[in-house]
Amino acid sequence: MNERRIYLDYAATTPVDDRVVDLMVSLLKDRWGNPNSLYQIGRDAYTTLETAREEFARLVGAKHPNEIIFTSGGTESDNAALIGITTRARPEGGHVVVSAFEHHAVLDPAHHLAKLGYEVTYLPPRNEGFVHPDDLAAALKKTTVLVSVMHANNEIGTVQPVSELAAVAHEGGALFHTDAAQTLGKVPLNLAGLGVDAASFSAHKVYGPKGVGALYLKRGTPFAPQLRGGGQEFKKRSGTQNVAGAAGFVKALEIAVEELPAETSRLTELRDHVTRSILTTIENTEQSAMHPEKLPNLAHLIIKGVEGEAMLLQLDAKGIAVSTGSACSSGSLEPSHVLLSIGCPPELAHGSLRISLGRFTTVEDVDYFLDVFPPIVQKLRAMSPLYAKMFGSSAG
Amino acid sequence: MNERRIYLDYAATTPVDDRVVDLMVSLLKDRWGNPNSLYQIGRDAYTTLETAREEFARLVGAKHPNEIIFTSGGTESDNAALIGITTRARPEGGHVVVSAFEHHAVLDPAHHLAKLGYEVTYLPPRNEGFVHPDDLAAALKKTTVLVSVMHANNEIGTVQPVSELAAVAHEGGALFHTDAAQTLGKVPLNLAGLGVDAASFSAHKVYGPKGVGALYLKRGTPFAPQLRGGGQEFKKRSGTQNVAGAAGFVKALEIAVEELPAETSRLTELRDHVTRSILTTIENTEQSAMHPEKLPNLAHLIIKGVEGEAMLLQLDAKGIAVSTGSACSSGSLEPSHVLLSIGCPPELAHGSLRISLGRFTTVEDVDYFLDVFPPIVQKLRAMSPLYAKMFGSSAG
Amino acid sequence: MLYSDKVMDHFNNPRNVGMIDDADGVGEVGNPVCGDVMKISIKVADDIIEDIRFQTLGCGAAIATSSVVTEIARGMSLTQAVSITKKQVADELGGLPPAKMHCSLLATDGLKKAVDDYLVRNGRQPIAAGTIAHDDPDFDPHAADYDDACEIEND
Amino acid sequence: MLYSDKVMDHFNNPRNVGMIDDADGVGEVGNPVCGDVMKISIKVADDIIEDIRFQTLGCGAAIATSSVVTEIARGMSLTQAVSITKKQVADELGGLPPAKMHCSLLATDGLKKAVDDYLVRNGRQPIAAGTIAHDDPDFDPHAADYDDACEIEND
Ligand SMILES: Cc1ncc(COP(=O)(O)O)c(C=O)c1O
Ligand SMILES: Cc1ncc(COP(=O)(O)O)c(C=O)c1O
Repeated sequence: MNERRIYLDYAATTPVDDRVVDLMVSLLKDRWGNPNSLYQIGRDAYTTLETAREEFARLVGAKHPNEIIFTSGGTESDNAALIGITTRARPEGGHVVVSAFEHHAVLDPAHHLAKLGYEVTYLPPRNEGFVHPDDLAAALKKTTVLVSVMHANNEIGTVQPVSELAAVAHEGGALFHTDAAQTLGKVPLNLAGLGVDAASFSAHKVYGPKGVGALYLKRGTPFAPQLRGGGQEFKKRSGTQNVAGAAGFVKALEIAVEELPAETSRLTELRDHVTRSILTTIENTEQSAMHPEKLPNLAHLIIKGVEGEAMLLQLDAKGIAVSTGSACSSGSLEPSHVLLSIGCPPELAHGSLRISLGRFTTVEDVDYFLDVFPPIVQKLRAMSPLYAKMFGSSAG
Repeated sequence: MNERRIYLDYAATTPVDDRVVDLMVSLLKDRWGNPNSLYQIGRDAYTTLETAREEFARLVGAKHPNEIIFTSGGTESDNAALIGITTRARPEGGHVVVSAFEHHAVLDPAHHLAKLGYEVTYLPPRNEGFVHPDDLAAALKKTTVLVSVMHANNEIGTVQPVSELAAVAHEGGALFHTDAAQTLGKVPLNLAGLGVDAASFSAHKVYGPKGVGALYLKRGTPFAPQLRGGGQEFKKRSGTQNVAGAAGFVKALEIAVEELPAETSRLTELRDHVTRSILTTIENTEQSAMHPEKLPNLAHLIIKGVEGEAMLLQLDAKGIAVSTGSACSSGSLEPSHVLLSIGCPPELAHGSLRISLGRFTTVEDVDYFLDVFPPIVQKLRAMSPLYAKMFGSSAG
Repeated sequence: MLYSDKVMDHFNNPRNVGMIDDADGVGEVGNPVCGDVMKISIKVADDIIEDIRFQTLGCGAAIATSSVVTEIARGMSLTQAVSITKKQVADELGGLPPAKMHCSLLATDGLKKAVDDYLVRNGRQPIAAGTIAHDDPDFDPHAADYDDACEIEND
Repeated sequence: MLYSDKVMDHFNNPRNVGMIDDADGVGEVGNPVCGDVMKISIKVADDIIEDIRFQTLGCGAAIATSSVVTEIARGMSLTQAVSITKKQVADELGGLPPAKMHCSLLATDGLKKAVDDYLVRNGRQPIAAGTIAHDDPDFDPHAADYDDACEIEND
């Protein structure tokens, strides 16, 4: 068994920061009250929750704390935004635009809206990996009620011109939602400044706990709650709040925001090192997306003539964790819809590799990976019935 | 400030058991991987999650682990059951029966179904506090698709004849869901034996974390997922799973099930002591519900001529936490729909008091409460412009 | 929901509790069905409120607003007393949770009724008539626009 | 999703990798567009498979099932070889995750094609023809009923 464990899949999930765990433990022990109860134990929990909400609002540039609704994760936030806003703003039906490379947590609610009778446009990004505001302008209709374009794509890491896109949507009379699960804590964020009406966040992407997320709903944004019941979150979301989880999320965000500038340059450098090394040491490889605006921590490459899962498992045998496409879509057999949407042919999409770095990634980790990886590619290409034929050279 | 803190509101939420916190800490630190990732760190998280699921299935008497879906709480489970089953089983519309004293997490989705065009019957319980199978039989229609009756009412603590009710529903060709948030860990539970098609659970009612729940869906039960996306929970619920939360929930349940027999007799005795003492020492008080099947830990009383919140706050000033109606409905001003449903007049419903005991409640706690409470009632009655007039005696 | 310290102080130590035996005016508002009833009795001299007492059945806010209204009104002229607004009451208490704003209405309405009762008893024109929300048969304090978080309703 | 130890063993140490230079029969199935292609070459004597090698481009299961099929088939008669079922392959590997069951189809189909290739080359009747799922133009391995948890579909 290999002892070394090198995690290079921070875009799938992150370890929970020890400072977050410590806070959560203390809250699980001392702030376990129901924040909706009137007595002291409840009020203590309430204060913890509301303080976290205020801090979250401040850190993401929301104008009012009650624009922040705590949820059970990015998926719930996305579902609530897509369905809650659309069905409330235009119960009679209308048109919805989502980019074609959204996370399934946005795409699947969009499919559901289509089943409910809404017209849905899956707007293709440009091959560079971004949604062009002109393309959005062209896609809008008189009946467009909501546009949803993610802040950064979770697979190829490209950051979208969200502020321009929101402006285009608004000009066309539509509301704008962005799935910011991948940018939170990685790209400076000011929601009011971006001009979006709604945004989704997930704690486990920023060294916080799983099962916790947030939905930003700008004041006045039409919204029908999707979890109905006690109405705990300003009547916009029901369910006893996960106080320790929400506060842990906010603690995680505080740390990430504080460390953001230094981490951005450190990770960008490491990431560029990874990309450059692979492109130069392994033939028939290329970058997936050329859009220059990218997450600082994510490299995405096409390794031609190899299947992604095989690479992943071979790397795993050496103690290295990477991803081939979104971790959330593993188990599916379809080539990544993200890569297809930017014009990558399916046979190449199957050989995609996502390396995402984070707080605990060291130069040594990266170098170990860069050592181990080329022979794996060579071995798999040698085993392939097609490689030599298709790529006109011997494996390697 | 009063130093003593006596928590008598275990039905609202429970402290997280230290053994649960310890497990969660170790999982947050060592099992933070994404259970949907293929590499070792992901597989470790996967194994933790699936082991928890198997154990949960065993403890609640489900036949297959994949009948258990982890959710973000009782509210999500209830919403998913009501809407997911109904809309899948009869997309063309039909009839739904819910008892009139369900939790809002069931009632509000039922209202929503009504908005979607389903016919909804809010079946009144008998004044003793239970839903009679004959009443259910009479309420069923040819088009009834789903019946939902809670296992124990969260406010008055009466346990419903769920097994008989499920049989009646099935005879009528309907599916049966029960909200078992209040019975889990308090009443022996065997889902397969009960014959229900679906059941909802919440971790924070059994000394587990908030924001974690489970939905039992018997194999073959029609169901449309309500959270759409990555499909992580057998395609029935999307969102990266809260591994530490789910495992913490199961650990909490293990402990509760193990301690159930001893706790049942200990708490029943304490609870009866509370009820008897109040009824004998304070005049113009009565029990709310006479149905003999009750949760062992819950006393529910009507203190005539006093308003509940005032009692609650006065007790709080003495360090005692109790509830007046469901904690989840605090903030609402309507008298409890539960009490109204069992024929309690609104003016008495406003004076209801729920005392719910739990693992850390001692005889001393209860005696302190029984000491402190009568003078509070006396003080409030003395301050009331109506008490003497309405109840024909001086305050107290 | 959090009550301010001031609310809790008035709730735990309500001022001016009781009934003035030989009151010059008495006002009662609310309904036990809604869970809150308050009764204010006043002693008046030269159109100035010289003494004021209340009894309240109700929640923390109902008791605290009753208490603080008696404090505010003591020593005021009748005209001043009937123009105490619910905002004034809430401000005096350091704010009220949105869901509890209607309670300050109850307290000010009780006072208005007591003043009018005094005036009518003395053969004078009531001055608050028509402005007492609780006298409007369609008035529902619980449906009032007290919750500013709720521009968007739960469906 | 978890692979069994046996799958991982075959994946990490695949048996019989390569191409037989002077193969008697060769079968290739799959499609790079679907992410998996396998090629099996066999050496036959007296209708017995004497040597067998594979090359696979594909996921862990595709490689492991290819490897194990070559192990199972070595030494079998042609008739036995074409009747290896996907269940047999999966069982031999200690089970496959539901989503990966189609991979065992790929491996058995590759073998069938190799056998038929041998027979046709030798002027005999192919014995597997018509039973090769991958030769059906409408066959979609990804839509196969591999997921028994999915009687109820995501909408
Ligand atoms: C862009 C994006 N949106 C949504 C999600 C879903 O968030 P969660 O896993 O918290 O449900 C993820 C990650 O899984 C993501 O990367
Ligand atoms: C009977 C019942 N159902 C549902 C719920 C909601 O569960 P949760 O708080 O986990 O959303 C509760 C408690 O709040 C309850 O008592």
